[in-house]
Amino acid sequence: MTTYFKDIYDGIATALIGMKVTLGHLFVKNVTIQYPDVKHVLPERVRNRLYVNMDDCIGCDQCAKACPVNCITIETAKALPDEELGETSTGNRKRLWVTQFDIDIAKCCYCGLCVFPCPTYCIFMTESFEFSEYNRDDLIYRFATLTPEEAAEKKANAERFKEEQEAQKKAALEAKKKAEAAKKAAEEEMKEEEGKPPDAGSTPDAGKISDAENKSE
Amino acid sequence: MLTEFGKAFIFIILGLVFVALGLLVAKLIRPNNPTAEKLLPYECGEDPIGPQWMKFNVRFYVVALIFILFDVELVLLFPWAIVFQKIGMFAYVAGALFIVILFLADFYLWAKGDLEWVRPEQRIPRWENLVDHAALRRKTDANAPLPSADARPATQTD
Amino acid sequence: MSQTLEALQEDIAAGRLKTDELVLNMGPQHPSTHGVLRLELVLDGEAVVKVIPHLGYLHRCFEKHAEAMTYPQVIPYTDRMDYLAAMNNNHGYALAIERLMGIELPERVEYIRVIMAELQRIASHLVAIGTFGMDIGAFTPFLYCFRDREYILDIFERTCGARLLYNYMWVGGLSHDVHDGFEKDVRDFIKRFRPTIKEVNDLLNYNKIFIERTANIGVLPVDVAVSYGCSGPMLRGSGVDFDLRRDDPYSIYDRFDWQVCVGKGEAGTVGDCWDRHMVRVWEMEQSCNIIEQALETFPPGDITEAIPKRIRPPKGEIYTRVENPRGELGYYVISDGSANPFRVKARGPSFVNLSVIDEISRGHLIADIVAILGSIDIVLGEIDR
Amino acid sequence: MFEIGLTHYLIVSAILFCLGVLALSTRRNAVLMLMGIELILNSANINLLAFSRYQGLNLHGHVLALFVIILAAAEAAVALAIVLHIYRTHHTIDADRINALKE
Amino acid sequence: MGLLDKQFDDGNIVLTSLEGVLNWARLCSLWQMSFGLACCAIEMMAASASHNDIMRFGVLPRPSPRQCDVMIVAGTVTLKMASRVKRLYEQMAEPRYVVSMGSCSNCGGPYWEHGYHVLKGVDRVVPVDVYVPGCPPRPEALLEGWMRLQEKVRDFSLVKPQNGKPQNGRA
Amino acid sequence: MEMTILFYVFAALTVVSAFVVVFARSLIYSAFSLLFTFMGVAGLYVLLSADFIAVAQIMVYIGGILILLVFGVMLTRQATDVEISASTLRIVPASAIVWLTLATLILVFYRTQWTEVRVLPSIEGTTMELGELLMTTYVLPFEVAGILLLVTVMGAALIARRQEVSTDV
Amino acid sequence: MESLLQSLLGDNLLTLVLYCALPLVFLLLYALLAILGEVKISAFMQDRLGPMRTGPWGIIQPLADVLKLLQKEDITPKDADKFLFNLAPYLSFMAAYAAFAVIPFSSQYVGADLNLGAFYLLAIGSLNVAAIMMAGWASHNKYSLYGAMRSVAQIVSYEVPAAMMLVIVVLFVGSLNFQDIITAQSGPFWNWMVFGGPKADVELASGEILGASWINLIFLPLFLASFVMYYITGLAETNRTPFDIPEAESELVSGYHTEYSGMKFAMFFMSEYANMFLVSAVTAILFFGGWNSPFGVYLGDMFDAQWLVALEQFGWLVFKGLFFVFVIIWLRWTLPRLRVDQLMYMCWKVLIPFSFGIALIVGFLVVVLK
Amino acid sequence: MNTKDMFDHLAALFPDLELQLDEDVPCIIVPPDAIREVGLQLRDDEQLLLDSLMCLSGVDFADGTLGVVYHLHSMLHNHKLTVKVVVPVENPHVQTVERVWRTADWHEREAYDLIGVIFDGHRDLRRILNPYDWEGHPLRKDYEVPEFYNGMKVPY
Ligand code: SF4
Ligand code: SF4
Ligand code: SF4
Repeated sequence: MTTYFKDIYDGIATALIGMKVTLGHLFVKNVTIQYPDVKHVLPERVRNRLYVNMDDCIGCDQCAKACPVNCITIETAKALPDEELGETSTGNRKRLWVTQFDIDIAKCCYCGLCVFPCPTYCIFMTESFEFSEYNRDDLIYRFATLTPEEAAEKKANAERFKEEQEAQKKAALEAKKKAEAAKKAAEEEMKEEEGKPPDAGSTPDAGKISDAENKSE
Repeated sequence: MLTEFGKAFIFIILGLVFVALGLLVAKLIRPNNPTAEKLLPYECGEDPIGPQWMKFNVRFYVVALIFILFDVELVLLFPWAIVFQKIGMFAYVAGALFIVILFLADFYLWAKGDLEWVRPEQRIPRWENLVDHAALRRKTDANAPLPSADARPATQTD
Repeated sequence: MSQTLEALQEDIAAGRLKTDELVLNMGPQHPSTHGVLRLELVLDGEAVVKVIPHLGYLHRCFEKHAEAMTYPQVIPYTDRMDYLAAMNNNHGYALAIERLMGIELPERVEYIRVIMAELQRIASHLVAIGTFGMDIGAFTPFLYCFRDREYILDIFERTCGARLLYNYMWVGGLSHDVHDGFEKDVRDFIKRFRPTIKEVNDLLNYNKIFIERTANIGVLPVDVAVSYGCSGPMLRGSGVDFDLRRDDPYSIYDRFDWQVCVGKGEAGTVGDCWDRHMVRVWEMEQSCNIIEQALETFPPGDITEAIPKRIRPPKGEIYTRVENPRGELGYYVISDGSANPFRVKARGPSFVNLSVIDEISRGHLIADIVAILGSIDIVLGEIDR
Repeated sequence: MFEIGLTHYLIVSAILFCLGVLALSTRRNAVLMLMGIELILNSANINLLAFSRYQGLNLHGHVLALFVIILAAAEAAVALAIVLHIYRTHHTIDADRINALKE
Repeated sequence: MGLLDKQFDDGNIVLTSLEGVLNWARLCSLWQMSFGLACCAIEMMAASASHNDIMRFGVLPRPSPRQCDVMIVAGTVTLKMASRVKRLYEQMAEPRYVVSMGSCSNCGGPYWEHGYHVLKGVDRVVPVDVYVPGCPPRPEALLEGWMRLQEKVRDFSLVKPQNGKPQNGRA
Repeated sequence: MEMTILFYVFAALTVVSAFVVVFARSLIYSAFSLLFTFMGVAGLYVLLSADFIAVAQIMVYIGGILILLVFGVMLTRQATDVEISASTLRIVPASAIVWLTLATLILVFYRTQWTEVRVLPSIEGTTMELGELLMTTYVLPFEVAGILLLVTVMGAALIARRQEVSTDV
Repeated sequence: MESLLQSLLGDNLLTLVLYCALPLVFLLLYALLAILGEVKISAFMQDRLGPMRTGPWGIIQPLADVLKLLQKEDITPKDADKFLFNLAPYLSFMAAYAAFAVIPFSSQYVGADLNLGAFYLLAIGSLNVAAIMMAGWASHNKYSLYGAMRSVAQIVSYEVPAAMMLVIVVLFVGSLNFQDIITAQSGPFWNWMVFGGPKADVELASGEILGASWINLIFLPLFLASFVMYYITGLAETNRTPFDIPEAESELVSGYHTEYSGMKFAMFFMSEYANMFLVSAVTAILFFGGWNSPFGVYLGDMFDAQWLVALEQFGWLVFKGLFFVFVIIWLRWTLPRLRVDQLMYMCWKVLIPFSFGIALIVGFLVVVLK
Repeated sequence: MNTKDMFDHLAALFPDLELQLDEDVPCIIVPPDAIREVGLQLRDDEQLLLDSLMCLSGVDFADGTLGVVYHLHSMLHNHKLTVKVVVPVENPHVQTVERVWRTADWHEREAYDLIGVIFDGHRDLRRILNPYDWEGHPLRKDYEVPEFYNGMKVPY
């Protein structure tokens, strides 16, 4: 019997306590940040959309290798010896034309793993997170600065150069058997630096080239 | 003119008319595009399993059953409530008797458990093994002696 | 214990099941299954005869991914297992690989890890408490909890840039050192947070209706809990004084003075929903204590010095476990000496805790199933992986 | 026909009564038979009230009707309890089938 | 056949203003289906929590798809779940919209390569109106996506489109 | 005039829905059309200036008996008896007799010279007087009704309970 | 009011229809306000803002909602019983609106001045029960049916204590007519039922107040308790928290209207909100003096303008009603919900015995003291 | 007790069984058709009392064998043990321990689902994570992702 009345009392009393709490909050300042008008101040380390500063990129493919989701596609073409690509701001010499540098931001998991290995600090995460799209393909960001024609040309150049070198090599091989071993080693080194051999089958989507520029305001 | 009930009747009609109007306007605007899948009953996205008909919980029925009798008694109480001041003690006693009877009915149902919701015996699951629960609870007390082997519950294997 | 259709039919044959029982689906889209769990409820009237959980609606093939990735690349995927406790998931995985490789961590890293893990525990418990309240029908506490959780996320965001999935604890170190003003932020948070606990207590935990709804519901006795391998608040709610942070110590938890909270059956029986819920509430306070102590002795140092250049653990295998907000999170890692793990199996606490639902919910009403499920506090990402 | 009189009510009640009887005699579902009974009781009530209005039965008719309603409720409660009982034991509420089951 | 079923060859003032009002009502009162799948769902919850409060946009979560306008696919859609997502979408009353939130539902996200059990993009089963990128998208990103959706609704026209683009809000 | 129209409205409502009750294919339709019968009858009561009874009718019949009947239909519903088995054999003789009765009744009503004594209830409504009657002349039935209901509650609960015990366990 | 309309339009049916349509106008406006109130109040209680972007501070949000619902497709599921499925919203709203007939909005306006107003209100409520049953059954969906059955059992059970509370007030006042009940409480607020009922007219200066009021002091706790209980039953009858298990999202998705979409859903929504006001208004009428001004005086009386008095009275009633609606909303965002068996426990084992007890005591006191 | 002691203890108890001790890991390797018996002993033996199965994992060793690894822990004694069962991939039958430790129920279903170890005597050996009509065991090293599932394209 006492529990019966105690239960009733408890029910009413605790309900009143709860009501007091909620009523109090009626007069507490709300915490809402009114998004489009007021924006949350993002901390500097915030990890949102990736951006690649193509001026600094040496096309080393480190970022793509580090990415767990494989959403970075890099294609490079070796520059001809007479082409001067300049230096990055960190002082690295550029030796490769980056013919394609696509980040499928739709796949990206914003883990930031690609940012750390970059030798020139040219791939980094920005503050911008407002880039919803009506079309999924618009979420593929193409950072390569070359136009498709240029890219094709560079690729062809590299191809040709390679062939020439191969031819030279052959000639040299026949001519000089002595230095064979040493030379081959050097050649091998070259190849390694070249990274992935360019894939002639895929050409970058026309008209999308400058999108990346437009989008990163 | 109509009586007051007539007005109440108009209220009823108006209620109907309002709904009809609302639905009519909606009908003029809304799209209508039924597809087979859309017309399936909603069941959290799953295929509905088994009949949509469920076994009816008898308790609801019993509640309705009891309610109907209380309902009738209430019907009788209303005329009593408005006249008893006029008549006085006698009416009070008559009505009070009636309420007491109601009380008894409720109390009877209560005592007999008819108002309990059918809650099948809550089975506290048991899975005996050699773990000594008391010891587990006392584990913080490192010096507590472990209970002897025979104090442990019987082993259940299968 | 789940049952097949044949088993059901068997039951019918044996007369245990009356033919006019009804099967009701809860989920996969259901407000109270906390994600995409599907429970098939066999009902007799409103009472539950059997609960048949169907998992896998969020099976994202974590283990397959782990085999295809290098060791550091797995970490973002561990984040996504128990997405409410990403820090703790990172922690467990990093710990496993570190132990496999025999890496000694700098002091500062350990401290930061503990603080982060405890903050994450609070954040995770806040979600658990809030959603549990929502299951019982109280919406407001949920928002209060989320409001305070947001402050924790702010701290995380300032430190590592992400709000939910951090990829913060790396093998041998951390991705970033804490931000400037971290200590102040955390202290502020704790100061701000303690009153919220009281508020939620007033509004929800000691509310008569709430107690009525959760006390004596879904009682999980100790033996069942142990046999089912339950862990975390689930096990402690049943009165077992067992916490990996103390009983299988890792990191530097043994340096702090804190208490393991256990259910005492204050409102009903030991091991009921209310106990499990309250263990979480109390644990939040304990976490605050740990954090405060850690901040007192927070050492300076370099956080990246122990990060190996190449992560190739020697051939071998290891099983490590850490105390997640939900319980014991175990990683079983086999290494074949290459850059990719040979096999990573994650033993998620929710996966194991959920398996007991059928045992503890028989004979309850539908509404109680909601309460029981809420008190187990599952995260589907970790159950289905 | 414009002036509504006693006869009109009586006719309505007669129709209701006959429909009730029809339900009772042709349909064999116990619940439906119960509905038939309710119809009959209603028709009786119409009569009672009509008489009290047009035949000077006055409020006594009302009181009677009130008691009829009470009885109807009590009858429905008990009858449906019995129906429930029958259903649980025989798994049907078809009067014919119940008879058949009894034999 | 209601008004919204029809397509007019050319619009007039009445039609366009009516359409404007109707679109306004729709975009201001997009009710959301409370339906979370994975990690993104937590950020979706955060978006409706006090700090971001998606309700400011007139969003009301409804549990039943019959009363919802927008389905936010927040999280990884697995093959097992895909048919359910499709059904839930089908069971929503038109006009209805889909917001795909997060990498996973955009295209499989981190699971696109090795995820044998992950659907690579929810757009393979339901038509998506807005893709919100992120893993998970910040609550604000969802709000931004929401505003994009509102723009899309605002542009809905009863007049037959000239460029042959499909109308939004219809299957 | 209004009275006349309303009478026909209510009478039609009553009779038509009562027809549906008896002849509907589905039991649930019978049950729900009973709702309209009761409403029609309540309307007729109002026309007969029996306001209290009319409201009581709605309260008891619709709020109570109807709900109970619907519950009864649901409870006893089986996959097979959505369509009610009406023994067709009996329909013919039964309905013949019933229609005959009806014809006779109507004939009798028409033939009888009713001496109409119109006693219009007071403007105040009938409740007061009804209450007074209940408290004076009918006080015994009033109490008996109470007892009756008590007994019914007990009986109904008993029956309902007993079968639960017998089949549930 | 009626005479005013008659003088304007003449004594015909149109007048009457207009007269009866007035509460409908009010109801519509109120519904918009209440929907907005619900979201706004809940938002502020949760440190949020609620709708902000539809009009200034989101004040025309409900309008957008209604317009949107007008455009929503109306789905009738394949297996549903089409006729009953479509009929149910009619019945539901009809029941809600019919109940408004007896709500006196002022001393000069009451839709239908029925002598058994309170009783009529109870009776018409049962139509709503039938509608819910119908909706649940016709949807052919498990959640709907469960929701409907729970709802029906709940409303039906709580009707008993609700009716007993009415009986208690009627015992005291001796009339079922709402206008009478309100008039009985006229005068300043201490004459309201919740403060122990009308006091004898005592001059303030004479110092006899105490002497005359000790009776009321006895009644005060009784009526206070009945007020609380009536309000609780009101919550239950409108399926509001903590009694919202029929629509409990976390269990039954959305109860009996799970399958309803578009305008039909809106109708259920409307009738729910209408019922909310109804319960609040009746609470105000029974225990808080209805349209009586708490000060016992009206501005209109000073200027001798009846219309102003009527308006003021209307304002007071609406104010009181809205206040109780606010409390309903407040409770909703504070309390968790009960379970179905606890709900029945509360009704049959707490409210009903208590209400019987109070009725007995009040009756006794009335007979002895009056 | 360390693994070595436990092994000695068990070897003494089960002289007929070919228990092996793997010193590297360290763990005890148990024949697949004895695991249940051994498991019961492990659970109930006074000195072992390994009442809690922390984890049960299926492994494809990629050398023609599949394995099941049991990680055990004693709540009372606070010691751990790893037990392994190795079976050939063509005939991956292992005794179930579902009734020794209840938690093994779901773990075994998972191992069956992902690796394809068949647990004899399990009362409800269905797939648990993948759909019931899924084909193949995804965590096998030689698993190939299907092209289509239920009409939905699986690869990107
Ligand atoms: S952030 Fe992570 S997922 Fe995204 S591109 Fe970089 S490494 Fe890949
Ligand atoms: S790591 Fe840096 S430099 Fe190398 S390819 Fe990537 S962005 Fe370019
Ligand atoms: S997109 Fe990222 S956060 Fe969202 S569900 Fe997928 S993995 Fe989780």
